[in-house]
Amino acid sequence: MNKKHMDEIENQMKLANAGIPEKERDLFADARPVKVDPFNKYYEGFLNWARSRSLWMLAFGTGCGAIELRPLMTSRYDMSRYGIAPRPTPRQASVFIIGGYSSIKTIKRIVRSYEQMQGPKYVIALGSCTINGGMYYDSYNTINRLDYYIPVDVYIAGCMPRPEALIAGFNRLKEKIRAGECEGMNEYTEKFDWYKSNQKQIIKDWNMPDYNW
Amino acid sequence: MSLATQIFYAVISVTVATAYGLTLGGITRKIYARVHGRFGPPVWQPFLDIIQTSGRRVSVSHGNMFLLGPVFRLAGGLGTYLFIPVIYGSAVFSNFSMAGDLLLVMYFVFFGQLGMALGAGQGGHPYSPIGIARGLAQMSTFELPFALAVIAVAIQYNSLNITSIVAAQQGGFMNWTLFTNPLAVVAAMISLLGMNMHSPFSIVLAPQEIPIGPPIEMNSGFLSILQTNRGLFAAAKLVLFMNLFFGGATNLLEMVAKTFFIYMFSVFVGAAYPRFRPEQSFRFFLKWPTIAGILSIIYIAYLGGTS
Amino acid sequence: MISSYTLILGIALLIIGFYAMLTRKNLIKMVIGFSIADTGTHIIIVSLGYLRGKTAPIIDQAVSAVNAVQKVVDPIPSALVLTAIVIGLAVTAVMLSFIVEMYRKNKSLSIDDYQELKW
Amino acid sequence: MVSPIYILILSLAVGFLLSILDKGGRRLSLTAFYGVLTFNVAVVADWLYRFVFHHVPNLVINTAGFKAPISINLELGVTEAFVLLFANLTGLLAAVYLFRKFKESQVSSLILYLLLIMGVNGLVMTRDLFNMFVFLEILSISTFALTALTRNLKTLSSGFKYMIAGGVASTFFLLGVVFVYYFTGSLNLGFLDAGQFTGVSLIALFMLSVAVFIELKPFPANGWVLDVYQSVDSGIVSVIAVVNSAAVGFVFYKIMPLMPQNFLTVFGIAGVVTFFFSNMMGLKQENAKRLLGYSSVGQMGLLMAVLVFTANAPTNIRYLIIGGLFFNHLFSKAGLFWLAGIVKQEKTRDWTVLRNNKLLLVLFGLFIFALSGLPPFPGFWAKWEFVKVLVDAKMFFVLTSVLVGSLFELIFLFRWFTITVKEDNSELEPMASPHGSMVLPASVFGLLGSVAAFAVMKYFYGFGWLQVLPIGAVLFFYLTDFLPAKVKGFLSLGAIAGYGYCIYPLIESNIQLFFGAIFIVGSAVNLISTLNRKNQSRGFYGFLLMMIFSFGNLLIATSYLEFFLSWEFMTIASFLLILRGRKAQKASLMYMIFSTAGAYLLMAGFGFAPAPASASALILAIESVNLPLISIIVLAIGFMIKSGSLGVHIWLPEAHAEAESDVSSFISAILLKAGVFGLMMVAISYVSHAPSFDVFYWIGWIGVLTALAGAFMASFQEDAKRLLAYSSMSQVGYIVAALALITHLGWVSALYLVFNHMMFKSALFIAVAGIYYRTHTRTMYKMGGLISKMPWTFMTVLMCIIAVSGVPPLSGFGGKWLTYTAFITKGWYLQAGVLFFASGVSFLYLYRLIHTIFLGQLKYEHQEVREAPVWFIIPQFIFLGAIMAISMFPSLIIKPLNVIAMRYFDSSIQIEGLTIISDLGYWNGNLIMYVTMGVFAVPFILLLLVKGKTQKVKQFNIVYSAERPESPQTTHVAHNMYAHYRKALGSWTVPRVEAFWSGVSEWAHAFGGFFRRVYTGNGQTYVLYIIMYIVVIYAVMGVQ
Repeated sequence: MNKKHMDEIENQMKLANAGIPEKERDLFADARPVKVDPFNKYYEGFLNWARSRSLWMLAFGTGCGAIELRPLMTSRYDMSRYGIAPRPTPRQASVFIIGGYSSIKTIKRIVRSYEQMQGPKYVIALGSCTINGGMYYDSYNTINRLDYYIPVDVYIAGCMPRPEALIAGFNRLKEKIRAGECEGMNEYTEKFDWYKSNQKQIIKDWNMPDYNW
Repeated sequence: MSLATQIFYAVISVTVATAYGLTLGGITRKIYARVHGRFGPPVWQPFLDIIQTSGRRVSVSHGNMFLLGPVFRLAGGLGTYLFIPVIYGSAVFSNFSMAGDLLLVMYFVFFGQLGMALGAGQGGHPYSPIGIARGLAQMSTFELPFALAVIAVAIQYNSLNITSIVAAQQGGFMNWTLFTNPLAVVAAMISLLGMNMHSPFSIVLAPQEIPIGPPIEMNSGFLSILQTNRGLFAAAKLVLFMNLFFGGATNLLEMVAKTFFIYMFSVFVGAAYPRFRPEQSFRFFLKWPTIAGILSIIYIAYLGGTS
Repeated sequence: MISSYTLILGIALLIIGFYAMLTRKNLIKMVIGFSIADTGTHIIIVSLGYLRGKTAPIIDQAVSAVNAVQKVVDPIPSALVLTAIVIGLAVTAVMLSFIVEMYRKNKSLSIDDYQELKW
Repeated sequence: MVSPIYILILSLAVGFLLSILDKGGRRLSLTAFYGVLTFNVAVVADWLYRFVFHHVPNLVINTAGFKAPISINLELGVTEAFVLLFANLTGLLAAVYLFRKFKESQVSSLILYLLLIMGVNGLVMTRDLFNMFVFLEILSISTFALTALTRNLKTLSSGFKYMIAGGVASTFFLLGVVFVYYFTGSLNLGFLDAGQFTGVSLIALFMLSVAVFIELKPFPANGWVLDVYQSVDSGIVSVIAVVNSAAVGFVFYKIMPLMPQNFLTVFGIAGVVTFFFSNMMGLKQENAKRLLGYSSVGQMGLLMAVLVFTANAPTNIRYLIIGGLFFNHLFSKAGLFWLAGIVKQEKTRDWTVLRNNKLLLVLFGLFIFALSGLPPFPGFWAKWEFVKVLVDAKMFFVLTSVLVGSLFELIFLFRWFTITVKEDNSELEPMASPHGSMVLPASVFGLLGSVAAFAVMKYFYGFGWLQVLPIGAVLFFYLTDFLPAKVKGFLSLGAIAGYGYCIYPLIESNIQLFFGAIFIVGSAVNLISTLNRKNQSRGFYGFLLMMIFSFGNLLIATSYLEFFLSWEFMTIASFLLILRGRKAQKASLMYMIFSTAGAYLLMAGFGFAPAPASASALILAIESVNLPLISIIVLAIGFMIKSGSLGVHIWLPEAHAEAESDVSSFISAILLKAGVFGLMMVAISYVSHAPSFDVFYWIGWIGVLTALAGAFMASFQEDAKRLLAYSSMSQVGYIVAALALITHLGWVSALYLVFNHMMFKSALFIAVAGIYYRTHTRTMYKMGGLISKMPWTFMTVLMCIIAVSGVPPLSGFGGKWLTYTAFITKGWYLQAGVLFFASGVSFLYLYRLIHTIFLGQLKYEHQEVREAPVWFIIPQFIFLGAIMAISMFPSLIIKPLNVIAMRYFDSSIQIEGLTIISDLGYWNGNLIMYVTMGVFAVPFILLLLVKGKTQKVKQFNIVYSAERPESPQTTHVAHNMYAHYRKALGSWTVPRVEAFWSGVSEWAHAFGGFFRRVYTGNGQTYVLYIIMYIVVIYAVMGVQ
């Protein structure tokens, strides 16, 4: 392969980042996310075991369901005994809990935060609103199905689901992780264009890079 | 002792210290949980966390300095630990303490902090420099009482050599600095609160204000290095305090026992107090512990002390 | 030795002159004051050289060169005073000419009107 | 072989003939006029030549065929000839200067001018009191009339005041003369002596002398003369200020032998008072000529004081002092007045137009420097010797007043100078090109002053070429300034190498060698960064070399004077270098003021010190000198001003920040070390001759507090260079404190810190210079993220801040280890605690420096920034290499330092292989380095294993609370980074020292403003002052 050809391939790998002004384009990375496969089956099994027992949750209350996270954190339900801990930054978190309905404004932030999490990363969608829009199913400003926009690992139905339901959801997530079924990170990369077009359909003021590294 | 043996011993020493430090971290979380009325995570949770963060498949880097920041940090922790003789009379745990004395240890502490500050700085996130600015400012203030205490100790034992300081404290607990020079220990223990950055001095990470501050951009493997260092560095500090003020240790068990109690001091204080504002914290260190430190020097140097 | 009356007169004139210089605002009056003081000085000088009962130090028929020393007053103060008078005259003249010029430029004779330069 | 009586005769005769000659055309009369003036100069010069080189006996001229006392006689000796030569020369040059005026004016002004010159000559030569009166009046009347050469209201009114005042004075003079005659029977100085005046006859003497003294314009009876200076034509003023004053001053000198001691003392003190107050009032003055007037009046006062107070000094010293001051005042003041006429700007701040004419600017600088008493001009030597005389005579009050007065004078002169050189002049009309006849006189005097300076150096003191070399460098580069900067830069490098080669054989000890390495080698490496200069960079390399050569000369100086001379050369050169900075006006002025204050202290301190016995270099010879306590204190303060100690540091940040980037590194890295070198010298004497009072204990405390305060201040700076400047202050505080320990380990650590600081601070300043070169800003928060654009510079800064902070394994740790060990061993525990604190605080500013410039967010405007030019990178890496070398092998430097310190103390450290062992602890730099490398490698490999697939992202790819950053500016945390720390420290961070000094400055100006209110401008008031002055003097003298 000559150099020109290499450059071409590299350019194809680049994202257009058309949404951001010319001046700022140099300030954002324009690399396309790539699929990263597990290193080794057994090693991955070990890691999945550890991951399932050390779930770092992004402290981002996207919707009203976030209210249910408080009892979960505190003494009544104490999620820490399951190895679940809140993290204040998406860089370090591994679980993203979408707390119910997502307005268009919020979904933009959800996408950004999700993309900034370092995989493997998991999404728990909380409440009916994330499944079918719930009571906001015909709202002009709310999405109906979350997994059009980001891959979801576990849905917890209810309006609102109680902390007990949440714990059950977490346990389901742990099982899935240990079974190696939580590849949302790679799913997102593989169907990146599909997710992007879905996101861009509803987010009109797209003033961010196409992939928020 | 050949270099290979020495390195081999150092590896053992470091592993033990890291494991111990991490366990202490787990115990801390447990105690905090119990204070909150919770059950709390298992004691080995820090190990799981480290495996989890090391096991991330991807990471982002903001540049070379960002990449080296955690390396500096862990190198600082390792170095600090390796320049301290851990167990008095033990070849395995004497580390590389022949390279320098107490002053070396005190200054090597900064190696990691400076490197980490630089790495975090390159992250480009505004919270990093805010946290670092707080951290450096607080460090400058708690170093003062600590330095005064160290000077008092150096006067007392007429040495800056950690091994000889420990040697001088052998032969009964009444020979410990804790009892021979209590003011210095007061000053040093209060500055230990600052070093350990538990409440009320947790202004650097301050999750509710500047979401964990400096390492906000740290992720995956970078974070796991930092977590490792947390364990090791905590152990190093505790060992240093044990050596200077609590008679050192002649075996591993004594080391564990003593350091555990030293650590629990800051944990209990941390569990009981809310956080200071930065300037309150700085002022606090410049006030009471500093006065204690000055008094200890006066006591030792000018009033005849214990000698 | 000093002929005290003339000396006192001289000193009085000197003081009057200085007083005039210090109190009169009018430039010309100040110059007059200066003149009076000058005159006082001259009288002091002359009085210092005056010896009672002796004549002027001019060697002519009345005083021969031989007995001049006994007959005449000390000639040096007289010589001095002649010079001093001339000089005083010159100074006064320059002063007055300045005053004329100053009056032409500023139409005022009061010293208070010439304070532009200070500090 | 013409009798000087012809001067009088010819002047008078031609004066009378002029009006006739003028009928034949102005050309004819002017020819005669200048002919006479030239003739006067020639005659007097001829006589002076005879007196000096052929030792002809004094010439006595009798008139009217009689001998004194019957007749009036004149006398011409060497002093008369000296005074007359310069009076006549000034007269001639002033006439040349007035050439165009004289061409057009009435012939009477020519006549008056000749009469004036005649009066001066007569006044100087005559030995008869009454004759003196006559000449004085001739002089006065012609002067009065000449004031009206340009006729306007100001000149007329000031002339009138002058006349009234002069009239009163001459009245007293006349009375004095007559009374003298009355009481003693004689008017001839040859037949009068002090013994004849007792009791009531003292009144006669009093009137005589006080009248002469009033003519010399003592404060406050001198308001009239200031008006004259301000308003009258510059040419005439130069004559009044210089020629008249010289003549009247000489009259005072002639009647001095008659006066009893109490008269002399009172006059001397009155002179000092005049000097002090005139200069203080000068502080407030903005009118250029009036300012010169204040300075003139002050200088005359000083001259009176010198005449009185040097009476007991050895003759040649006395001549040097009086002659030096006289000549210095004469040529510089005349020159400045002439320049004032050329510039035609009233306000000092409008003198910026002078910049259009380089020759005049150089002359202006020369006169200002001379007038301020800076070397090599005669005033410097006079002041040096005068201080010594005063110290020997224990006249401390006079000494203090003279030095403070001199400082005031320097302040207003240099304020004027810096304004002229720097202030914006775009709004002023450019100066018209002056006529050659106006420039010539000033040039002649400029040249003459320089020649005299050289003559004093060469023949009076017998200095060798090395001491003159700094001036030589300036001259050389002045002549070759047309060359491009690079050529001159390489020439300078060669010159430094040559200079080093020349002084190497003169170096006798290790300590000189060590400081030689700092001064010479350090300068040479620093000089590489100046090779980046574009175009010609006029006037830079000359002063740079002057500074570097002066550093070197400090090392090999063998006497106090040599040392002080080099010290002053260094100050001048560095001042001029700082002044080159774009906004350096205030900074350089402050630097000059503080430096000069320090220099005066040094002068006094050296005055107190007994001369070294041996002929070796001063730094060695001082070992056997037993410095008295006062000398130690004064010298130490003087040197600490140069090294920027707390309390007198305020010049330091300004100078560092505002100097050109590549100059700052010299100032910080090398100039401050000169102060340390001086302090070391004092300490060396102190080691073997410790006085009862432990001075260095307090110096130690000052050093320690300097370290802390510098660190605090540095943390709160937004300007990178100011930050580094305060950091320098802090670091030098460490050095001073360590030096003050007066122990072996203390000195080893001080010298280690000196070496270390030289390297890392040079590199840091050069790095910042490179950054400034690329980004055009020094304000740190305007930068950020430059690491990707300037990686090499980042590398230097990173290494240097590790070295500064003392973090192992780099060389800074060695400094910390040595210092703390030394402090604890000595028993300075609390000081060590403060140093620890300072060292902790230093992390704050170091992190701020590197973070706000290199890390964080890159700004839009810096997207295209490139790495600094290679000329900046090379010296940085040379220093970096040296830092790495001594970090790796500390014994490379510790061993020689150990030897140096062992000359004065027993060694307190052992060096076993690579380990350095003190009484308290040990340190193996080499092993630390290896362990550090090891512990660095392990996590690095670990990180490579665990980091997974890493994506390199860009500056906006940060988590931002689920938002995206708005702009780099708002995302970069840099401005007021330690606000919380400042808040916590509260009143500790209030810049009290600045407030103190600005308060001092305000008070001095306020006092000046207050006292000058005595000059109400009312002629009558002035007369009152004169009369009251006479009364007061009368009362003070206690004459019956």
